Amino acid sequence: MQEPQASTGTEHKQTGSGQHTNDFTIHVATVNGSGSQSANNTLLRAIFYMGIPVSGKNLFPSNIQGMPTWFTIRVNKDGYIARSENIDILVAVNAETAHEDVQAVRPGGLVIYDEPLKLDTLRDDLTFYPVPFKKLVTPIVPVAKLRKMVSNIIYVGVLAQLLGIDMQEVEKALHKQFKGKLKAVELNMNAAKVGFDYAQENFQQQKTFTLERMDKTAGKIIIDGNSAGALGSMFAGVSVVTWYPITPSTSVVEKLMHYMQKYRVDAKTGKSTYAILQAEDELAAIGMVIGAGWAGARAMTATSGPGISLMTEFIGLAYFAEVPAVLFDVQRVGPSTGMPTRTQQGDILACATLSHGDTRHILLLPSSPEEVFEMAGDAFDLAEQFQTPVFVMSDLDLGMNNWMADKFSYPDKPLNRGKVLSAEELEKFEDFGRYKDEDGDGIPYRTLPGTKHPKAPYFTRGSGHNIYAHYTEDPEEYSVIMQRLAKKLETARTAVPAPVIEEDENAQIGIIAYGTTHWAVQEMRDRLRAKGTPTSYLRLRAYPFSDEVKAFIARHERVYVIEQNRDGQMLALMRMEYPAEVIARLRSLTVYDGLPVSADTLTRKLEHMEQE
Amino acid sequence: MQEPQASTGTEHKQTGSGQHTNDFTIHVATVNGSGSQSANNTLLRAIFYMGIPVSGKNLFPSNIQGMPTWFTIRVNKDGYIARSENIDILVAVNAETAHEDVQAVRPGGLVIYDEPLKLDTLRDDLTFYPVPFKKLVTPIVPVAKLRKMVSNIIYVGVLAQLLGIDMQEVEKALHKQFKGKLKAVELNMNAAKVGFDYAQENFQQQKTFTLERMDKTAGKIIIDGNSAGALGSMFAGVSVVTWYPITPSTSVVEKLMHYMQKYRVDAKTGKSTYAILQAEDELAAIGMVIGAGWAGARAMTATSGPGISLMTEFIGLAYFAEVPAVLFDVQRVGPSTGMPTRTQQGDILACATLSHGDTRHILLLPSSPEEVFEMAGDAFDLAEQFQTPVFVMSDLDLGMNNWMADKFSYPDKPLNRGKVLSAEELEKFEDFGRYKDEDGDGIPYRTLPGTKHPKAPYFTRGSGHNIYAHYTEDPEEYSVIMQRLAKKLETARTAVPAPVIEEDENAQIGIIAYGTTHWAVQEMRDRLRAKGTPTSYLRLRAYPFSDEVKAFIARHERVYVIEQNRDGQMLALMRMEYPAEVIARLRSLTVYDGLPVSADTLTRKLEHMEQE
Amino acid sequence: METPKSKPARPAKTNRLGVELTLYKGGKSTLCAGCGHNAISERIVQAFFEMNIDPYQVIKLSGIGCSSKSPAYFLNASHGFNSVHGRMPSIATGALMAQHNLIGIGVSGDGDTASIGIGQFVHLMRRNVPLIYIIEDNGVYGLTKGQFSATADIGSKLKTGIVNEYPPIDTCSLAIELGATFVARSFSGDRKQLSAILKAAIAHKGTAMIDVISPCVTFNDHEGSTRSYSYVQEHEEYFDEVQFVPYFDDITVEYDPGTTIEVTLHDGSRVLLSKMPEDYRPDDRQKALKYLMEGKKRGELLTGIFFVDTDEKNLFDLLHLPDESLAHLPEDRLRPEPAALDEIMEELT
Amino acid sequence: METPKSKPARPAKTNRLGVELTLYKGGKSTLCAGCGHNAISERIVQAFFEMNIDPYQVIKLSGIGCSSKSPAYFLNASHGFNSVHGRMPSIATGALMAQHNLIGIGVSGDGDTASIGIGQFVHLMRRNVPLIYIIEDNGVYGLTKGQFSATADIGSKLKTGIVNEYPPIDTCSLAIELGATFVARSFSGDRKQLSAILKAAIAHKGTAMIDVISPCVTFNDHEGSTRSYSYVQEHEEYFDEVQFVPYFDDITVEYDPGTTIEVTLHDGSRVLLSKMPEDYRPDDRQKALKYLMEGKKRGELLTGIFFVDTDEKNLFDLLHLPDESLAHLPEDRLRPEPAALDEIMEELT
Ligand SMILES: Cc1ncc(C[n+]2csc(CCOP(=O)(O)OP(=O)(O)O)c2C)c(N)n1
Ligand SMILES: Cc1ncc(C[n+]2csc(CCOP(=O)(O)OP(=O)(O)O)c2C)c(N)n1
Ligand code: SF4
Ligand code: SF4
Ligand SMILES: [Mg+2]
Ligand SMILES: [Mg+2]
Repeated sequence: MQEPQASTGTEHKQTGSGQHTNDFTIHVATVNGSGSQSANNTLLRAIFYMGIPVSGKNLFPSNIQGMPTWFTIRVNKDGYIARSENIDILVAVNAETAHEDVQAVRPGGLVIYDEPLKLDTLRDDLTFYPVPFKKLVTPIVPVAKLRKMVSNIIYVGVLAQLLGIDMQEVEKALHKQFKGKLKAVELNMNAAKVGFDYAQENFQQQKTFTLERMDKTAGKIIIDGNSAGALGSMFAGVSVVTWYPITPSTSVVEKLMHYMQKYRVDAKTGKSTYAILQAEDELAAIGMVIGAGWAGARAMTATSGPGISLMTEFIGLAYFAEVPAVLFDVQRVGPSTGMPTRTQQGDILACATLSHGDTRHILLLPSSPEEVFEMAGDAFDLAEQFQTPVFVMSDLDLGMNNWMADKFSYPDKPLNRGKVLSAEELEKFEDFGRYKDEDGDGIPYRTLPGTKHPKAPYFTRGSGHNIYAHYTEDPEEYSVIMQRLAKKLETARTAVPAPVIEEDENAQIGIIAYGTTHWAVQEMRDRLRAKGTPTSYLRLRAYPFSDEVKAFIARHERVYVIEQNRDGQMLALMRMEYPAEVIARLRSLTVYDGLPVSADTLTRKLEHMEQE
Repeated sequence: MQEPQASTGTEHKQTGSGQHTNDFTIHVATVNGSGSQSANNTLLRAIFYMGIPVSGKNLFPSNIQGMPTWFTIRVNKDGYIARSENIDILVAVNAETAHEDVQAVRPGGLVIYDEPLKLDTLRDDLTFYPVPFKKLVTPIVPVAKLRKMVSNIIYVGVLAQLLGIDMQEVEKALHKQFKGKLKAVELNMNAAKVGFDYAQENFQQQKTFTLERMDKTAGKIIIDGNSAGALGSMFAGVSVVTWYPITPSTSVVEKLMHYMQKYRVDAKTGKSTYAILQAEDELAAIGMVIGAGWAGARAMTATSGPGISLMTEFIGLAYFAEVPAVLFDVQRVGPSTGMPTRTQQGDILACATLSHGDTRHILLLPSSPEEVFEMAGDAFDLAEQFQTPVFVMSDLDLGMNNWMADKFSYPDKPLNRGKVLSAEELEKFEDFGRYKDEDGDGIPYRTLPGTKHPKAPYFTRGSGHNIYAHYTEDPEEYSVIMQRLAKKLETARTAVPAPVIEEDENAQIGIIAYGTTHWAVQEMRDRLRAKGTPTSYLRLRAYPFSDEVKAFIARHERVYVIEQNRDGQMLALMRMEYPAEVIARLRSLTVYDGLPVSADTLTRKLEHMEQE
Repeated sequence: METPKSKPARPAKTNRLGVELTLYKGGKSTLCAGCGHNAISERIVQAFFEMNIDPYQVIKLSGIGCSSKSPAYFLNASHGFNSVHGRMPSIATGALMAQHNLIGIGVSGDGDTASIGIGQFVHLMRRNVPLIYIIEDNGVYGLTKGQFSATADIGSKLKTGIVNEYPPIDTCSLAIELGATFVARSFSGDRKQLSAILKAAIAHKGTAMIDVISPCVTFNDHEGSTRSYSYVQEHEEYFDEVQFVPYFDDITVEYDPGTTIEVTLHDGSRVLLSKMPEDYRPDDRQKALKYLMEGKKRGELLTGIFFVDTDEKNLFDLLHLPDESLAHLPEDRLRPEPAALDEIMEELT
Repeated sequence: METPKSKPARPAKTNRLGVELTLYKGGKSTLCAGCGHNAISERIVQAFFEMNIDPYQVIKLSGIGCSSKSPAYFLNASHGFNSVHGRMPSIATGALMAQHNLIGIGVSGDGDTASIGIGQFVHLMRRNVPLIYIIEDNGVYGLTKGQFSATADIGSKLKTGIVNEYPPIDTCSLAIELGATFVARSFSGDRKQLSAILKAAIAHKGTAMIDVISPCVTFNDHEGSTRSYSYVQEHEEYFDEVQFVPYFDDITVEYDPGTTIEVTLHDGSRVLLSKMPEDYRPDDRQKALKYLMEGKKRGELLTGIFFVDTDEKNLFDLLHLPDESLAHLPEDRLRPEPAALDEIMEELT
């Protein structure tokens, strides 16, 4: 048996290299439901306030309380925010996983741990900092029940001392975290100080991992994608929201409820300019959205994979009857229930082709909170413009993690409500037909219920209908509608958000990615460039694809389509439509284990494929 | 005003050419719910009894009574049974459509019509035969209520006389039609005779369209695809059937009920060896199938497009939890409710990829009643062998129309119940895991509930699980399962029914088709060959594709994938997986207006595409 | 002939709104001759016409089935939505959330409601969405050719000889149990009662659930069926007698307050109920359930209004909807000001 | 110490079957400490152990939710199926059709049953599928962090301050109304009553619907909630007192036939009900509904067995299933002889 280590920061054989200023990761291993979430957010925000780019990813179980949870904070002076596979600093307070957690730290790393766990004997290439959390928290928190919660803040203080976080920023972060509730701030600040002081008194200062102020976060915000979607929808004028809770989409609507209550209730009358209703299931939720969209409201729902599957029949109806609808699909790991608290891009193919018969839908593919915000607006515009369902394909990583983002810009265009005819406008049509292609773009004109004009009323249906919305079983009349629907989607190619292209003149390799994969791709490209392999990059932002996508592929010898699913679903959509010579250039690179994708993995895989 | 025409068979200017022996079409235009169905089937069968190849297609509305219905009988000595676009002989008894119907007859054709309709002035290039149905039926049917029903049989008699159908065969056909109910047979035979006699007395014999006995139907049967599916399932040992009625699949289960009652009830105990339950909807129907499949029964459901959409979530569960299930999708026109009484191959893509997340399913693609029968057997074997849902992709044309077929062969293999372990067998496994790839084929072993062995029980789930069926959120454990599932589908390529290939040495053109499209393709190929354009042909019988498919494509300069949907869904599945050089050869030829496809249309389209 | 003083002469076939009857009519029915559903459509035409409802202010909704086709056969001047099987309640709820000033009438079948649609039905009843919800109840699936639905009685027989052995769902009991605020049953063949109930439903601003027994002449009108015309005629019993007095009819109706109950509906119209059991009150759920169960035990098919409660808040009250419909709100009320976004961004820094 | 004559000595912790208690236990629970669901799992373990049911002959089923995870925490030696949200009834029905000799126990949540799953619930109740159906009822969606479910009472408050305004679904009333043959309510905290009810449910060969109030300590155990431990403890009233006498216990129980009703269950076990209202009979649906409604009006949370009917045929009787399970029939009973095919082909020529 070894002697209990004196609390001096037991430094073992260092194998990691040199100094890491503003470039490392902190991995906090706790149990869920224990309040560690506020400690971690405080930590994240304090670093953010120091002007240093930072990102946080929460790896939590599909359960409410008592199971292992990990939170990883990546500090990166260059602004890389993808998941990093390195663990430089570990905070180990969960006995159940502590031994494994220690094994995962990279040589030379630091381990702050709960003293009774006695982890310091596990490896000799790490520096260990035992902290007697219980002992420290008891005197400052008289109420036993609160101790567990507050005790987590102690490691924030310890880290502040060890890494050089300004305690004033910690305090500012606590204010934000507890929304100005002074008592809570005080209590927690006390705990942080206790941690700080304890570290100062007992640990040697380390120099390997340090933080230094920068100015890279000025004007930025910290936000999760679901909140961004809620805000985007509110500023897009959503007025009917129906939903059924499902991880990881729940907070889209919960945040929306929060904001709408504040900004969309008439101060004078107390009346809302919206309706939010929790439906009995996803079939009802999408049914209500379709009913509301048909009747002229901007309507949306938010869900995840199983909900998408349940909405299948109704989405076919909306496609064929041409009813606007906005769906947020915050993707989690499938198939079936899958891993509800892990991330994936696994619903792409399902959503693009959802329902039996020939159907095809518009997908928007945000990569960042800014883009979720914007694309929420685009989604409502496109849904009404094209009178069809539009899917905003977010994912758990984007939706539920905290992201550094630019402040959102107020929309610069008025709402586009599409081709809706008033009674007066109807007058101008000699031979009005609800499903007629007046403008040659495949998009018909519609009327809303309540329009007082003999030409206005029509009987919407999912059964065969002709251009006048009359029931038909006529082969020709049916085909006319189907061809127009196909044409409508062709028109959509030019209206959806264009891809973002970063072309490198010297690149032979092209890369296509979308959504949250973007961040690891960016980092990988920098690494590859540094190694002498420049790449061009097209970030998809929508389906159907605009012409630029094909052109981009055609310009490159080989193009990697990188995505987070097993079957290369986006690639499949490309393969469906592109000529063989374009397809010949495409290669599939997939990562789908449920963790946010990292540049390490992508780089390794791509280099491997290059050698094949 | 013209004189009322004497009932002599008013012959007008003949523009059609020459004589048509055993090669023409009869088009009967009536209203549905009027009993014309028995008359038409009798007609069909009487011709069949004369040894002449014949096929019938019913074009009926999505309604119960009183709407226009057409039944087309194609007589073809060469055995072509695809829909023909020609109408040679029209029986016009529906006032509502009569004028239009007459316009559709080809020059030189015959029109038997209800005298009061006075159609004979409409065109002068047809021969008209007015028949006073009402006058004729009244004396022979005393009960007024029955008259409408029986009156249709009169035109059978008229046609028998005009075309040369042996009245003994009509009688035989009536016996079959009325299952030996002598009263009904007599009543109807009387009516037929009245028609026959009336024609003999009043019409000149025509020579253009005549029937002569052949011997091409010996040993054949007449059956619809849904009955064949029911029989195939019964002889495949199905024991749990749950369903929700939907056109055009309803008769699969209704026929099954009929046959099972007869052949699957223990004569001694009165107990059934099956359970058939009408569920409250399609979600429940497929849920019960999955429950039963999991517990070890051979279980199935039958549905159509909207039902498939509703089953989406559960199919994802069955895929991921690896539960056998057999689904008959009798496809109708989509999207949404679409045209419930029209045919299409529009659910291919939906079924192959049904549900969110990465999923992929086995499809079987029957072209004929014989094949529905066989593939029902294959479906149950494959479902249990691969522990996954298997879709039998029939369609309305195959399922609900009457087809001439070879007698079905009794299955020559025992039931393949797949890898199910008994308590004794479990003993042999050192480290048993429900989801482990023991054999390297991607197919795990399963145990049934009730197996008395400590290794047997497992908790099936649609959430993340490892090879031991334990809950997991571990990236690696999850990936192992997903990769094995992909491998399992790879294995399936070699186990599903192989394509049928007819290679022509001189052909540059390859054709790929499946399902009911086959019959028009055969006819088109003969026509093209006759015109000097030989073609090779691969008829797909299953998805995932076996290697022969790729090889076939590679052997031909250009390959037309012919299918009955707008988006080229089967082609899309090929494009998803084939290398560019293979895809380069593929062209999409689609017909999707809801009518069974004809050789005329296919030939025209293909020739057009050849010229492009 | 003399014209009464107060009423100005109107051209025939228009109502007080001056709207012609033809605007209330629908297309030619494609249902079977004699189908109960057609009779119901006629009553709907009549009720909306006589209640002077602007047809442009109505939306008609349905699921899938013969019954669900019928909105094509009434109210041609109204927007309509023929949705998917069993899910009309959600479409109706959504459409009315978007335009809560419109009058919604939904038509469903017994299969559409009680089999595939029972989930949405249950939750519709709980929410008190202002909607007239009609079940055209024939005990079978007409459109798929005559299988049992979940309202078929135990012992009822199909033409094929199959006998139902599962307990029927009594949609009225269920609606009452679940909190619906207007629950009635009628018979497609009973013009007078059905008209009165429909008008009362139009006047009620909450979910008005009306189960209308509507025989299917093609598949369920035979001996042995408990939904045939003859069976229904033999077994129908009035639970109460329903008289409707529209708000615009300034007449005084004489009645005995001892035996007749007057309920004032949301638009000021009144419904007079008489001849019901003595201790019965129209807003007593428990009693209503009791009488329904007892009637069933006696083999009676009770019709009439079983339950009305005009005090409950409806969904749109609970949602605090504004006077205008959400669909018609202008951009400046839908999109908050830039200041709001600034404030939120500030919070997030 | 003396051993009683008739009972041979057994090693501790095995039951009459000789099966060890550990085979009835499950994995370590991952639910919150104090969650009502855990207490229910314990009672299930105990009931199956004490009823001497071979755990290999049991299947356990569930939907999705915290509650639906609990089959992982009992009966490790039984096959189990954790299906999808709200659709366990269909999985259970299918599985039991395939193997009707097994004992099925399904666990659901109030969201899983009354919100998304109400359609399948309704139809399960109608079919009398032999299945123990347990709702672990906490009035909220635990797993998605505390939104209201459809069993939440009007006026009950979430932590966020949101108050429920929609009428709750009373799953017991609904089950009785729909034809279920065994309907009870209990409380996760009431070991004795819950044990007795569970054992009776095991003995009943039809749908046994048990709504177990099971507080969610994390999201619905606060002041203002009507599903908190304290609220339930304050408001629980026994509708009747339930005593269970297993068929294998050869004991005579003394009781007053005037105030106690004995119901003999399918396996020969008996349940003794006492202290219920005087005019009440356990197979009187109408009375049961009446008392449930009255109790609710009084603000009481009634628990106990409300309804038992052992005479109704169950689904498998109606389907004429054979003695062996369908899943185990050999090929020669599943596939008719060649002669059958010949006969059919002949008919079709
Ligand atoms: C999802 C789905 N399943 C099945 C069907 C087929 N279907 C059409 S109508 C109907 C039943 C109609 O019965 P009911 O609602 O009682 O109406 P009725 O025809 O008797 O008036 C069914 C099962 C469908 N259209 N959609
Ligand atoms: C189709 C689908 N929709 C939504 C969800 C998300 N979800 C999981 S559990 C749950 C509610 C569970 O509530 P309840 O049944 O009351 O169980 P509890 O957790 O309260 O025990 C929901 C909505 C899901 N898994 N599947
Ligand atoms: S089948 Fe029955 S329900 Fe349908 S239209 Fe005919 S009579 Fe009416
Ligand atoms: S969240 Fe509630 S229901 Fe879920 S485990 Fe915790 S206490 Fe139980
Ligand atoms: Mg019906
Ligand atoms: Mg719950």
